[in-house]
Amino acid sequence: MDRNQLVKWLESPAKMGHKYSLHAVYFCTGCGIIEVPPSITARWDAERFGVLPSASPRHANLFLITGYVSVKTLRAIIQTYDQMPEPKYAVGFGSCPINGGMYWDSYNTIKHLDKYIPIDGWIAGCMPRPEAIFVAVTHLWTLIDKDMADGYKRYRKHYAAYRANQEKALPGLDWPPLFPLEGSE
Amino acid sequence: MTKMIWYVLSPLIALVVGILLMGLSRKLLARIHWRVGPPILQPVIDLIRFLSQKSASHGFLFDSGLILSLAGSLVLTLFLPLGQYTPMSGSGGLLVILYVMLLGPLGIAFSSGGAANPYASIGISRKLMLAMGYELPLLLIVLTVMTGYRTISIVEVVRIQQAQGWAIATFPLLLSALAYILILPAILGMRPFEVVGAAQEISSGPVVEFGGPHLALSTLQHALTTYIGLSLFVNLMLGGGSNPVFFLLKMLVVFVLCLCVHAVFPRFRVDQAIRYLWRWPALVAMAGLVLTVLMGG
Amino acid sequence: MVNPVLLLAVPMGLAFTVPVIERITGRVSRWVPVAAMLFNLVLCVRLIPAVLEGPVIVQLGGFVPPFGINLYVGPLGLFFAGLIALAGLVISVYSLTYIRTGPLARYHMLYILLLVGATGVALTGDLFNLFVFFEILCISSYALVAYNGDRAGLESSVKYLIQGSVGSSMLLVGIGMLYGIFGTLNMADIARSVGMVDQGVLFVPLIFMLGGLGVEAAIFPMNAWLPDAHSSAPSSISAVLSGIAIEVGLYAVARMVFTVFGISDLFLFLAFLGVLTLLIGEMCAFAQSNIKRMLAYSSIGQIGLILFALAVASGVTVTGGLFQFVNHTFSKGLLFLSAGYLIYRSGSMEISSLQGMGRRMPLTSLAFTVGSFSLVGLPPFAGFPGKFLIVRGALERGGTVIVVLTGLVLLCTILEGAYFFRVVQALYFREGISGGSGERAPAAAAVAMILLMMLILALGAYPQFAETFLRSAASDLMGAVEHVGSVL
Amino acid sequence: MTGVEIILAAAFAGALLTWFIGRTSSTAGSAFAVAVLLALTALVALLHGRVYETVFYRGFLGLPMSLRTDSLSWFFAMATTVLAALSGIFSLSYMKDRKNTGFFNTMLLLVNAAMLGVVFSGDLLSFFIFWEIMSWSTFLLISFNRGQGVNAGLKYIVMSLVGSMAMLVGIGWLLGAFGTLNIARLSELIPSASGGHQLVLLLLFGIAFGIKNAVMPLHTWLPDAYTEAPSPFTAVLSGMLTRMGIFGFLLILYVMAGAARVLHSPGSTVPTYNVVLAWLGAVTIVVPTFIAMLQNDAKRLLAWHGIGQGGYMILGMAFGTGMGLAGGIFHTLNHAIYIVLLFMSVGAVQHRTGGVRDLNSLGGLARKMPVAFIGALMGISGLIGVPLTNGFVSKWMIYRTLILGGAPFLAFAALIGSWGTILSVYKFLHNVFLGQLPSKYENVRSSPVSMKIPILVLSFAILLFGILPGLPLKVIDGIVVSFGLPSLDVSLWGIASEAGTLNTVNLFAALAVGVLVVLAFVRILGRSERVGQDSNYSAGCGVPRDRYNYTARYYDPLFRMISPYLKDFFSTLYDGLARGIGSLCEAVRMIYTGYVSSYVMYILLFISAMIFIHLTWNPW
Repeated sequence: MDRNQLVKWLESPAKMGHKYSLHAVYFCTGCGIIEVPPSITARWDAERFGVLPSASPRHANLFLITGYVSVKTLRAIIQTYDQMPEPKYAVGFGSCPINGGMYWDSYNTIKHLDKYIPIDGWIAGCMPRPEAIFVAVTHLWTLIDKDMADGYKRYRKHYAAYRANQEKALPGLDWPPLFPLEGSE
Repeated sequence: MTKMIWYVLSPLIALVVGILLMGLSRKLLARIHWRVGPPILQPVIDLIRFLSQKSASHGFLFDSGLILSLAGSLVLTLFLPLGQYTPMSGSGGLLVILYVMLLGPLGIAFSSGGAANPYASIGISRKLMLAMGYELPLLLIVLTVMTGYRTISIVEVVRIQQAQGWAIATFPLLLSALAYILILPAILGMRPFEVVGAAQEISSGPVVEFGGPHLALSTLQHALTTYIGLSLFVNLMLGGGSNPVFFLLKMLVVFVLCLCVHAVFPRFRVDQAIRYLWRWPALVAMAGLVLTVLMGG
Repeated sequence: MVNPVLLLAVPMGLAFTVPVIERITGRVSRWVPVAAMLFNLVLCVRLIPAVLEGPVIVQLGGFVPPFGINLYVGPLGLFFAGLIALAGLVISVYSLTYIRTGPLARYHMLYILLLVGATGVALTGDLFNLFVFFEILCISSYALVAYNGDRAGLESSVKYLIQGSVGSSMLLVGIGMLYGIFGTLNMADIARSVGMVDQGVLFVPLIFMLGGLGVEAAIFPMNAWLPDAHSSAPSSISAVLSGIAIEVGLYAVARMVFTVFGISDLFLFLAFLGVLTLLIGEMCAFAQSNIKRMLAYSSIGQIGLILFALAVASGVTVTGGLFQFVNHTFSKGLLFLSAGYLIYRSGSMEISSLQGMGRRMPLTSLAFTVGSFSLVGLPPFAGFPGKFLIVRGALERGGTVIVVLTGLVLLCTILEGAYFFRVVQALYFREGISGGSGERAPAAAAVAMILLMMLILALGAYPQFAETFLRSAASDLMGAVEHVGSVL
Repeated sequence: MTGVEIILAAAFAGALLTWFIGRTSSTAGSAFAVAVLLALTALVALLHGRVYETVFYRGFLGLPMSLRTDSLSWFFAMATTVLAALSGIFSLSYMKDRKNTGFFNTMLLLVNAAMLGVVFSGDLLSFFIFWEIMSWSTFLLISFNRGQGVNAGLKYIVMSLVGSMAMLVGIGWLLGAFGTLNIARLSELIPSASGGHQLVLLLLFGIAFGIKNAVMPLHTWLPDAYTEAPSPFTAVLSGMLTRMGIFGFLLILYVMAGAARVLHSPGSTVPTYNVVLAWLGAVTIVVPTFIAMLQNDAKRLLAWHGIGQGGYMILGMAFGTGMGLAGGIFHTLNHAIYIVLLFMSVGAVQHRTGGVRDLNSLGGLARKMPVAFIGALMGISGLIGVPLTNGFVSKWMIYRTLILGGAPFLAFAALIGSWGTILSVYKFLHNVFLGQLPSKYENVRSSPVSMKIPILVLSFAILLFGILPGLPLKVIDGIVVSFGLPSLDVSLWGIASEAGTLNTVNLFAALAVGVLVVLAFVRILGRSERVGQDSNYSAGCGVPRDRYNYTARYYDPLFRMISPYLKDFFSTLYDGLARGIGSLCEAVRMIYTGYVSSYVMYILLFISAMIFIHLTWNPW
């Protein structure tokens, strides 16, 4: 562990903690999840980066949406994201979450995931290989260093807008708003 | 004066050792799995992250249960001889230890009951059933030790062992030691007895609703539980230690042995676990007790 | 000093005036039994001091015993006379309103005659005289059992008649044999010379008399008439029958065995017989769903208990037995009286139909509860001292057989408890038709029941009073020699 | 008129008056009842430290009936009256909108008076009389709730009649043997009696007290009775009334048979008796505790624990060393406190949820009824024996006695019993108060004040006696000394003795400090937002209302393993016995055929048979 690392640790331990212990919720709806098991097992061993699969969103601070998002799974995505403790980072994995990918003209897939929850980074490709996950993680580190991984702040700030989008996509949204709506625009 | 110091020192040592053991276990596990694995200090990093996060609280019971359990485990470390130092030697001995050992699980149970999450409830019910499973032989073992050495004070037990040789080396107690080794993974919550925090079925059971500081507390509590389980074994069976260093070394050895089992075994269902625990370890422990009674007279 | 003969003469005279009074005015006639029994009661109380000094012997017609008939008014006899008078008084008060229909004059006449017969049996010192009074008692009770005039009453009355007359003839045969042996019928005379005769010869008349009296005393197996008779008679009569009639029968048996024959070899057998009667009575009562039959069977059980107590024949147990006489008279009387009105209101004798009566007839239900608690022998009711004395005496007397029998007796108590508490629960704790109030028992019945409850509680709380008198009664019963000495 | 007589007179008169006042207005009656109970508590408290005996009635068959008071009687009387008073306060609102409140209050007072009579009676006759009054008034109260309560009451009264009859035989026999029933005299006479006599005596009385205290083969009345009785009375019943059995055992063993002296002397049968008793106690601990785990009715679950905890008292009491005895007696008090508390909490829940006791249909009530929850929490902590609650101290004493007394197997039974307790009581707490709150209990109101007061008082008592066990142990030490055993050196915070001391205060201090440390730590670092029960991890799907709770078959795997071995064998046995007797009676009834011919035949047969016997064997 070199010196400036040590300095960083001393000046902002919390940030370093968020960097180096990314416990991830993998959202296993799409084909993308195929890439996750190799990445967390002996071949690529994500744990050396401190990335660990976690069972409950309450433990996690990294949300990896692997694969396309249908209207039905959107609600689950939103709820899971809401339940993660802040600060939290959401990463879309593969081209489907970005723009629908090969389902671009399907009536039942969400084309712009970031209209509903804030996304801190995208991993392009269909499929991206496990190394891409690590690239994303290292990028996320730099973003966290520069305080640019601020999706959760944006979510708080513009919650009213996000909530509106969510309600538009999912008529009859049956859970109370996470934050007071009037405070945010 | 030194006694006063140890009132503070032994809980701290317990915490540090527990956390280091956790880190070690992750590293060692990774090596056994032919991986690089995280740095040894990974649990510390995790803890820092948890503590710096916001968490969702399910109400008073949810918080207080955790606090109670951690406090109970901290207090318990005061009763366990660390080398030759035992801050609270004169307060009820092994029986109190057996009972204070309850506070940890009970506290967790209360707080995850307050979480109102069925996964947590299932985890707790498994935890209690498993405890029922290993307490039966454990109680037999502890009773054997107390009967064999004619005392209920663990300090006495350690002293006698220092004088007359370890319990594991003397005959009737050997059986109890054997039984203890058989149930030790269950006490430490390691595989093949990892039913409680089964991440895959019940999304890590009792701690499912803990996030941020709550998760940190429960992690610390888990670390302490590991420390306590090992230290009880070392004190009862391996003659404690003439000084803390030896004591911790013995602990380390035992822990590594358990890790090897942990690394290669799959998991029992809870009823299989109870069946196992109530069969062989219990029988061996019972035999130990009977022999002790017969020979000790 | 008043003459004890009046105990018999006055009521009997009154009994025969009842029809006359009925002719003149119908409304007074029902007060006659009350008056008669009141008179008897006062007389008994007046007699107590004299009797406690020594038994009063009355020679009828001035003939000296053994040639003449004599009344023997010892503590025991007086005790029975008083008991009969008291119970008779209470029950007659009850029947003032309870008996409304039917030939009232005959009812009251027969009622008095029944009691007179009982009193006579208790007081007489002459065997044939005893037989006569027995007949008075029996015949009047045959008639009274059928008083309701319904089918069941007639049938059971006939059954009672048949068995009773068989019993009486047996008794007569026994008396005849005795006369053949001794040439006298005076109890004291026989008792004096009983020692000179071979026991073997005496046995057969004894058995005949035992069988004869056993019918009236409802000793197993001669008691088959009792359940029918008691359950189909009007409740007041049932109360008299099981409160007085069978007890008098048992008294006669005791007289025979203790005083006249003085055969102590038979006691163990009698104890067996008593426990057998107790067992069978309680078991049958346990199996009953008809409340009056249940009470009747429990009377059999009580008779068995008392027979056991007398047959153990230690001072304490006999005292306990006599105490149990009192308790049984009062408790069973109370039970029958209250059951009478419970049945009258619910219109059925089934226990199940009495559910929820505790709410509709509080006083009557309370009376039933007190009676049953007392009969089971729970403190602080009258049943407890008697049972306690019996158990204590039996255990003091010792002997494996007696101890075992005592154990059986207590087992029977448990059975008794089981079925009585069942009824109490039915009264209070089972949901039934909760009719409004205003259908409570009439004043006369209430007075009678309250009086009996008072007596039961008083006896239970302060048994000393009764016990002192009963101890002398017991010694009177057991002391054949004194009897002989005092008469002749 | 001495203090004891005044107390008893007041108790019985109070019961009577309550009846009459209750006739006029039920509320006034209840208020009066509570007043009487409180007054009795004060009177009994005044009796502290007095030791004397007084004859109060000579009118019973020439046997003087006397009352006596000493540390033992005072201890039990105090516990009885206090708990009865609290139950009375509790019943104020519990019984308010019910029928026959007057009857209930009267019987409650009567039971209380009878219990006082039992503990104060100075001779066995009055002991028996009060005992019987206690039994039948209890019977009336158990049946009070109608329905199943009727059968429960019948079961209770029949079993307790069995016990009473056994006791009656014992008493009559004592009277025959020694000519007196005065306890003080008997305590001089009985030890001189032969071993066989002592054994018979102890057995006879043991049956009575064993039934009352629900020792294992004689326990079957208890679950139904506790379950069906109205909750305020269940509190009394479970708290002190059942423990009159323990009092009786103490009386017969230590006061009369002088077990403390003869226990370790050869030639006496008392030791063997005690060993058997201790093993019965061990069985009584283990089996009911595990049966309790399988119950789904809150009161029934607690009732089975009532049996199991009785085993601890028997165990400590029968083992007979000073500390074991003290532990047993102390456990009697502690058990009374927490079981009463638990039944009160259940009663409060029933009161608010409309009589629901089913553990599978409740849940999450901690938010709605915090006080009841605190009561239940403290109660189960005491029941388990969590350190710093009163149950811990007494259990510790018992364990220590057993282990150092060289009875590790008994100790094992006791310990495993405690661990079984944890499982079942956690299930109780979780299924009633934790987990998701069903929507039908959304608007359950908090328990009324008259329920809160006793619950809070008892919760406080649990902590107090857990942290400063010296307070009651001083009195208990007096009792133990009065039995002729050496005094334990009791300090305010526990017991200092060789080979293992107990010091609850520094334990408490340590735990408090620990809690404070952690609390500070959390307050500094932890910032948490309060979320409702709907915001729960449910794999992304919304939480389904009323269906997101894990209560039914809480320990299913264990259940499936052990339930085949945990049939209540004795209860089935007794029921079979009862049925057998019933059918036997039906058969016997057939003797009375209804045909007069056969009746006459009986008469003739009797006479002829007698004569035949006479002529053939001539036995007479």
